[in-house]
Formats: sequence, C-alpha cells, structure tokens
Amino acid sequence: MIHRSRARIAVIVTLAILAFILILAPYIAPFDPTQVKMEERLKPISMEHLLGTDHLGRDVFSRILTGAQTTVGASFLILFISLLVGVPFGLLSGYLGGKIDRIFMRIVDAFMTFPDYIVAIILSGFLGPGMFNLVLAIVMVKWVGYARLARSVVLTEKQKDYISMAKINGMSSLNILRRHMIPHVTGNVMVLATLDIGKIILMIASLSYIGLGAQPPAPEWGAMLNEAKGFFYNAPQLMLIPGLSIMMVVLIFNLLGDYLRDHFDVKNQKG
Amino acid sequence: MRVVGQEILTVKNLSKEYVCGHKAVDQVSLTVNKGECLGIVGESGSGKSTLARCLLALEKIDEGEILLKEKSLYNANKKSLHPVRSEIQAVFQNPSASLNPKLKIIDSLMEPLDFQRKIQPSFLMDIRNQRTKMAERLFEMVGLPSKYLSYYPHELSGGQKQRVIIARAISIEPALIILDEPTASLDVSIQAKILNLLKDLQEDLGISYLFISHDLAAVNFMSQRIIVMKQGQIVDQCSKHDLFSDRRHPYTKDLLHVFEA
Amino acid sequence: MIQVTVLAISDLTIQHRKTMIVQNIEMSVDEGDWFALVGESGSGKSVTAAAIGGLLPRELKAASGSILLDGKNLVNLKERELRKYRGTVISYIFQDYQGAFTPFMKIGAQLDEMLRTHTNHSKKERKERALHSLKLVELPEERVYNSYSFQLSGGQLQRAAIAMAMILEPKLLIADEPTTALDSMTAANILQLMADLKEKAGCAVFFITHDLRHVRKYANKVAIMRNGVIVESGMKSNVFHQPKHEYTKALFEAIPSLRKTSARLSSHL
Amino acid sequence: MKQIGKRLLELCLFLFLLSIISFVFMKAAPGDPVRYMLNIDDVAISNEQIESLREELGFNDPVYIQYWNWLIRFFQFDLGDSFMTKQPVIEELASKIPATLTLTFSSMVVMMLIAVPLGTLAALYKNQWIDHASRIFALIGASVPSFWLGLLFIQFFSVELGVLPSMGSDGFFHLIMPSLTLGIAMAAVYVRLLRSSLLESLGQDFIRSARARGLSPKRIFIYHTFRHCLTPVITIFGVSLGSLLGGTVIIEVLFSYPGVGKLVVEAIIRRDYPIIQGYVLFMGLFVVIINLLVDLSYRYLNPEIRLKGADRQ
Repeated sequence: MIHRSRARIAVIVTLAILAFILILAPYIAPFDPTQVKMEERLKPISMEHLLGTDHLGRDVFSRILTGAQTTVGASFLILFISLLVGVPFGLLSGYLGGKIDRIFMRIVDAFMTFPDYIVAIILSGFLGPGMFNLVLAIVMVKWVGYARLARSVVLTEKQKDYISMAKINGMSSLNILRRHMIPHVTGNVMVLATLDIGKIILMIASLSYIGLGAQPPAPEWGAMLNEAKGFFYNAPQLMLIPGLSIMMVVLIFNLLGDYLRDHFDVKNQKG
Repeated sequence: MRVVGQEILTVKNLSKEYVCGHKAVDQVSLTVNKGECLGIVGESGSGKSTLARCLLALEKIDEGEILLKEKSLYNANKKSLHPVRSEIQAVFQNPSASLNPKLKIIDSLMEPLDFQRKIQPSFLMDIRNQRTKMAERLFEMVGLPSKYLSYYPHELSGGQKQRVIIARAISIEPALIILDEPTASLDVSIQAKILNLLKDLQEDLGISYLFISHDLAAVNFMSQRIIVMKQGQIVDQCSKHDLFSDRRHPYTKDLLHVFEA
Repeated sequence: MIQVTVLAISDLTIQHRKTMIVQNIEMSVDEGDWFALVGESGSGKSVTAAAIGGLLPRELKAASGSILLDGKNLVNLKERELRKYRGTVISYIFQDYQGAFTPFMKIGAQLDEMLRTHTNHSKKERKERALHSLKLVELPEERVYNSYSFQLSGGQLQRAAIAMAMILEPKLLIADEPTTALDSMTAANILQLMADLKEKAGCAVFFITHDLRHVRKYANKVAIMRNGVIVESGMKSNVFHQPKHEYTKALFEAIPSLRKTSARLSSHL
Repeated sequence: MKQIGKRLLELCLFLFLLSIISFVFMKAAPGDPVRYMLNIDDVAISNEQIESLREELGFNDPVYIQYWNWLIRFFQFDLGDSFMTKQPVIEELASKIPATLTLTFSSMVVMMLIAVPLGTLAALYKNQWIDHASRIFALIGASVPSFWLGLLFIQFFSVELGVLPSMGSDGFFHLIMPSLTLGIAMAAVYVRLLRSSLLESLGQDFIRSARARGLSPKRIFIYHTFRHCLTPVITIFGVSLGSLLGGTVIIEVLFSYPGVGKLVVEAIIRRDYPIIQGYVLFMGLFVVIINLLVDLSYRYLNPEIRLKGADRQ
C-alpha cells in the first residue's frame, strides 16, 4: 500500500504549490504584468527576467503567474457554479421523478446533443467576447454534466433496499437525500470535477486563444499564446512557456482525477 | 408456546395490479397473531414479494385493507402512517443491498432509533440515551462482536451483514417483522445459524414474523402456519402439522415432492 | 459391464499467485456417472470445473497434478489442442442461463456455428441436427431455432443450453450449478431432463452444487469440498447414510428437512 | 419503423426549437445590428439613415412578425445577409462547409488510425506495456491543449523545416497538420473509451460460453466480442464526432484554414449575427443527422431494441 500513500502525498504537495501560486500570484510576481517597456522587448531568459520578456517588453514570468489566476481561477469558479446549479437539480429530478424528471431529461438531451465547444463558442458569440461572458457560456455548458451525474447516481441508489428500509423507518425524503444520497453523489461528483477542471482550463485557453475569452492586455495563458504567434523565429520560448504551463496544470488535475477515480471505484465496487 | 388471540396483522382482499394489467396480488387475505410466524411459500412470480412490499407500504395497493394492531395502515395519509409504520420492520434477501456502503455499520444499525426518538424498546429502556451502549447490546443479541460496529459493510461477510440487519429490525421492538427470503443468498451452514437466531429472538421478544421464501423446507422449519401462493393467489393454507395430509392442494403436493426428495 | 473411466483428476493444485485455491484433489468419473461436487461458496468447486476444460481465468493456473480425459492429460495441452476437446468431448452449462447465448445471434445460428466449427456436415444436415437437439430437450424447435435469447424464459434458455452442450454427444457434461437461478419446479424438470439425456447418451455428468437436496435424487457419486480440499468422497449412498467427516455431518444437519421437524438446526460449523 | 418516425419528429421539433432560440438570441444580443451594418465601413452616418434602414429591414415590426418573415425566408434558403460582406449567409456558409467537412473527416481518419489499434491492443494485452503506453498517451493527449500542439507543428514543420504550409487550404498538404493536430487530440480521448468498452465485452458471460463451445479465438473476437462492443463504440463515436466539430473551430483559426469555424469566430468578433445564426442552424442540422445515424445503428446492431421497440439505453 506504499504506492497509494506515496501517490497521495505527491498529489497533496502539488495541489498545495498550485494553491499557493494561485492566491499569492500578484504579490510574488516581480514585475507589473501589464507594464509595457518597449526598450525591453523580446529579452531572452535572464536573472532579471526569469522567463524573458514578450513583444511589448512585459515580464513573461509575472504574466504566467497572474495568468494562472485568470485561467485556473476562472475554471474553479466555473466548476463551483456548475456544481452549485447542477447537483441539486439532478438530485431532485432523480429523486422526485415523474414529470419534472421527464422535462429535465429533455433539457439535458438538448444541451447534450451539442458539443460543448460549439455551445460555448456560440454563447460567447451572442454574449460578446470577454472573460465574464466566457465564464457564463462555459457554466451553461458544464452544469448539465453534473446534473446528469447526480441524477444517475440517485436513480441507481433509489432502488436499493437500504432506501426502502429508510422509507419503512418513516424517514422523510429530505433526510433520505441528505443521509443516504449525498455521500454517494459527492464521491462520483468529486471524480468528475477533478477530471473536468482540465477540460475547462483547456476550453478557457482555447477560446481566449481565438479571441473570445480574455481580452488584451489581460495576462491569460491562451491569449499569451495568441500574442506569441507572430514571433516564432526570434522568440519561440514565448510560445513554449504558456503552452507548457497549461499542460502541466491540466496534467496534475488529470492525474488527481485518475487517482480519485481508482480510489473511489474501490469503495464503490466493494459497496 | 404460541400466544393465541391478539391479531397483529390483518389483511383483507388485498389486490395489486401492475400497469400492464397483470394482477400481481389477487384478493389475498391473511392474519398474523402475536408471537406467531406465518410462512408464505411460492415460486418467483407468485406475488409473495409484491405482497410484502404492499404490507411495508412501499407500494400502493389497488384494493383491500391492511390493519396493523387494528389500526389501518393502508388508507392513512403519510403523516398518520408514521406511528403505525414503526410497528413493522423488514429483512430482505440481499444483505449487501440493505446496508448503505458509504455508512459505518453503527450508523446503519441505529438509523431506526436515531430517527424515531419517541420509541422506547423495553430491552433498551435503561440505556435509551447511550447510543453506543444500545448498539453493543443489539449486537450481543444477534451474536456479533461489537468491534464490527465501526466497520464498513464491505468488510463483513453475508451472514454477518444479515445479522446486522436483523439487529436493526428488532431495535425498535416492532410488533411484526416481514422476512422476504432472508437466507436465500446465504450458504446452508450460515442459513441454519440465521434461522436459529430468528427463532431465538421470536421466543425472547415475542415478535411476530411473516416468513416468505421459495424454500418450503425453510418455511416449514420457521412457521406454525403455512400459506401457498401461486400467480398472486393463495391456493392453499394449513398448519405445519397437516402439511403431508392428502387434502393438500395439488400444487402444494408438487412443491412437497420437489423439496422432500 | 466394466466401468470405463472418463475423467481422472489426481493431485490437482490451482493457485492464484501465492494463495492456494484448490489443493491436491483426487476424483474419478466413469461413463454413466452423475458425479456431484458439493461445496459452499469459496470452496473452489467452480474453479475445479473450469480447470477441466482449460477455462481458468488468466491469473489462475493449475500448478501441479493431472486431469486425465480418456487417458490424455489436459493440463499440459496447448490451447489449440485443448480447444478441440471443448464442445465435442467436454461441454459446459452454467448457472447464469442468460450468459449461455450471444444476445444478438439467433439460437439456431449459434447451434449452426458450433456444428460448422466441429463437423463438416452440409447446411441441411446441420439444421436437422440442430432442430433434433432442440426437440430432445422438449422445446418447440422451429420457434426456438429462429428466436433470440431475450425471447425465451429462464427454463427454456437452460434447456437450449443443454441442447447446445449435448449436440455433439460429449463424453462429459460439466454442469456448474445449472438450476440455482431457477424456480424449484423448473429446476426439478431441468434435472430430470439431464438425467434422461445422460441415460440416452451414456455420457457422464460432472455436477457442481451447493444444495445437497439435488444430489440425493440424481447423483451416484459425491465429493464434499471445503476451502479447496475434498473432505469426503465416495458413493452417494455411503456418504448420505454414514457421513464420516464432521463437515459432511454438519452440512446434512444444517438442511431444514420436511419430515423431521426439529426446534433448532445443528449449526456448529 | 414507428420509433424511427417518432425519432425523426423529435429531431425536427428540436431543430424548430433551435431556430426559435437562435432567433431570440439574435434579438436579445447587445448592440444595435443596424448600427453595426452601417458603420462597418467607418463612414459617418446620421441618425435618419439608421432610422430609414431600420424601417426598411423591418426591425420595427412586432417580434412575431419578424420571426414569421424570417421563417419564410429561411425555407427559401435565405438567411439574410452577412453584416460584414453583405453576401447572403447561405452562400457564405455553403462555400466554407466543404472545407470544414473535409477537415473533420480527415481528422476522424487520423483519430481512428491511432485510437482503434491502440485501444484494441490495450484491451487485449491488459496491464502490459502497450496498455500503460496507451494510458500515458491518453493522459498526455488530454492535457496538451490541441491548438498548442498545432503551434508546435507549425514551429517544427513550417518554420524550421519549411516542409508544410501553415496557411490556407488548397490541396492535400494544407490538410496534414490541421487533421493531425485534431486527430491526435481526439484519439487520446477515444483510445481509453474504446479500451474500456472492449474490456467490458471481453468479460461478458456469453464470451466464456463461446470459448466453452470450442469456437476459435478469431471467430469469437470477430463475430461475438467485436460485434458486442460495436454499439457503445458507435455511441462514443457519435459524441466524439460532435466534439471533433468543436475542435475544428479552434484549429481552423490556428491554421487560418478557411472553414465554417473560422468564419463564425470572425463573425462573433465583428458581431455579425446572421452568420452566427446560420452557423447555429448548420451545427444543429449536422448534430441531428449524426444522432439519427447513431440511432439507426442501434436498431440494426441490437435486435432487442429493434424487436421490442425499447428506446435507446
């Protein structure tokens, strides 16, 4: 079992570092990420500028740090809202069943038939470019997934005998939901959420890349990649660094997601 | 040993029809007296489990009436159903499905007592407010070491889990426990112990049982009176002693032939 | 008539990595026998049955001992060789009748597929044999031949599975708890059917069960298995009337019997 | 056949609803469409001009009339004109759709070429090196932003080696990098889904029964295992085809590949609503067709659904 505890420590440590960067980014960033200094343009990596400077002389290291706050911070915000909206909706619809459930399923089907990227693009299209609209667009896409998951967990558990037992003991629906359903739902939702963060980060970065998310001069990783497009020749690192940061953060969450899924599967299988 | 008289459960012409028109339970009437075990035997599809779910008010019934200690269980609305309902408990076939895998054993065990504060079971009166002590005593009554209280269901065997469920069923000293195939998924040796335990508890606590199973031999071992069900109807009814008399319904004779071999 | 030994297992041990699932078991099954292997869950009886036809899952392997079928040791046969025995010399029926047939192929097509694999009969001949085999198990042959498994009842499916197993007149029919998932009535009919087919085909039946009641009526030899070891074996009449091993005695007493109504069952296991 | 009729009706209803939603969105969108139409060419415009154009285009009529007119024109394939190019939306879209479809199709081919062999091998040789390799490939694939992968390709193939063009779309070479980028990203997701559905099929009881009947492994795999896992695989394929389309938008912008995706992104930035609306309807139609095809494959593959008429699991 050492393997498991070693993995658990590694996961917790990386999460701590990430949280540290996220919260303290503006304070530990050596330079003002949006301050333009044309004379410092396209500087290579040096002691002064740990990751060099971009085409407007801004310090890349500071932009990456504060960029983390926008990209990763926004994805946590999206996740939080999607959970807040989706899970209760799924719980009630699954538990109460009947007409509500049928209507709910129609809404979900409509959302689900469309690929999430397309819906996000179209929504942010109608709402107009900008970070707030992008967050809103992705939330409208993502909440359905959590509603559906919560609903499916409730439907499977609802038929189990221990729910009938609870009903026989005269427990109210609310009590049954709270005491019996929530533990099951949190397990599954946690796994989906961790795997989803990676997807949301990629979505924010991609949409910012094509100009629908963060608007210049905001230091968002996707937008930084877009700005770096013109400088392949003389400053390839401008393009490498933001890409690598996105990849690393998403990789960490995917690893965490895989770990949680295996951990929870063990519990679910046995139960 | 059997206390005659006070009728715990009375069922009159109970019918339950499924939406496809198939009559799962058709005009069933029966009574269970105090401290008695009434056995119901029947193949799958005979309606015996549907009958059990109707008696437990888990499913609505289309016709007839259910009286528990002379108080009507069926046409009472949800609110007044509650006090009557606590007089009836259940043990189902699959022990793993009857315990929430995410809750510790003690939480599942104490659920009835936790959620029905008003109930004062006689054998727990002295420690009614000490939750762990009650749990330990209940485990003693069903022969389980109290260290299992902090375990999770997947750490116990089928037989042990069924004992936990029996302990939970008796915890609020109900008038009647409905046992729907309680030992069908257990090995023969464990089934013997569970059946013995149920008999001991009936003698100690005077709880009435409705023992439902496809296994005529197990039903015969547990019950004083036996009802035979087929396609939703009661086709035969007799006391245990004249099970082999030739007045029995042909279907009962077939069952006897199969189980006696 | 001299007894021809169909199956002889000696000193068979099956391991899952380090843990012993089955330890040095001995048994022999002759032509016309109904050999019952009785044991509770986790006793290793199903693993033994699977080992005979080489159907052990990848992580289990027969560490030592031999499984002689008509004198040939199956344990060290290569998969390609062993495959020839399955369906022709050894055939299986399982507890879960739903899993006997592929859901998206008609029953007839699967019978035909088996005949095509093991024989070179013409299409017409194969159809006749398939229909005949379904008739033998008292099923409406034309209807069942053209239906899918989800269109048949549990009892019918198990009968069709028996038809499939007996179609090539195997020497050994391995039945792993065939009636556990069926009603007691249907189960009794299926067992009676198996007994009749055994007499007609003269094959041997290797019957796995946890329920001694089935054994009393049909088996002529019985072996009791516990935690991977055979605690007692022999002719059914001897074992039933004078059980020697403690565990066997306890098993008998644990069964609630209809005749003698005792207040408690013995359960000192 | 009845269920297919019902399904078709359902999908037409869905399309109709979609048209209403996109129409409402267009109305509710911030900014004044007329103003956008006029000042695109940065010419000073007086209010009267805006007013007269508004009247002429019928923006002042009651909403339901506007929708009615819009619907009539819709059935005459007239989705109005693009604010930017003043060309009819239909023509704008029609000229770009083939490019997007070719890109989607070629990316799908790349996805299948990578995912099918890797996924199958990962399932057949479970927990051996090929399985771990596929797990790592899936993990990396799911973590690498697909557009960044595209940038790396451009950096390497066009800039460094100068082998492949990084712009435009006239010819096979323009297709290689975009479809590789998108194909690899999708393959990473598809490989694991394919592996798990194949594993699930391999574990079925009827496979064990087939083995017990002495059928050859090859026959079992083709006629039993593979056939069984085809249903879930097609479902996943239907879903991934949708997200593949989503991916094309980003890739088209990255490689300035003149498809519908690039068009809609420009339309969004320029608030060119008719184009956006046309794109929504095109997407709706495409997704509806995919769903219908997936549904039909269910009926064909799964006799239980065909005969019992139970709707999709």
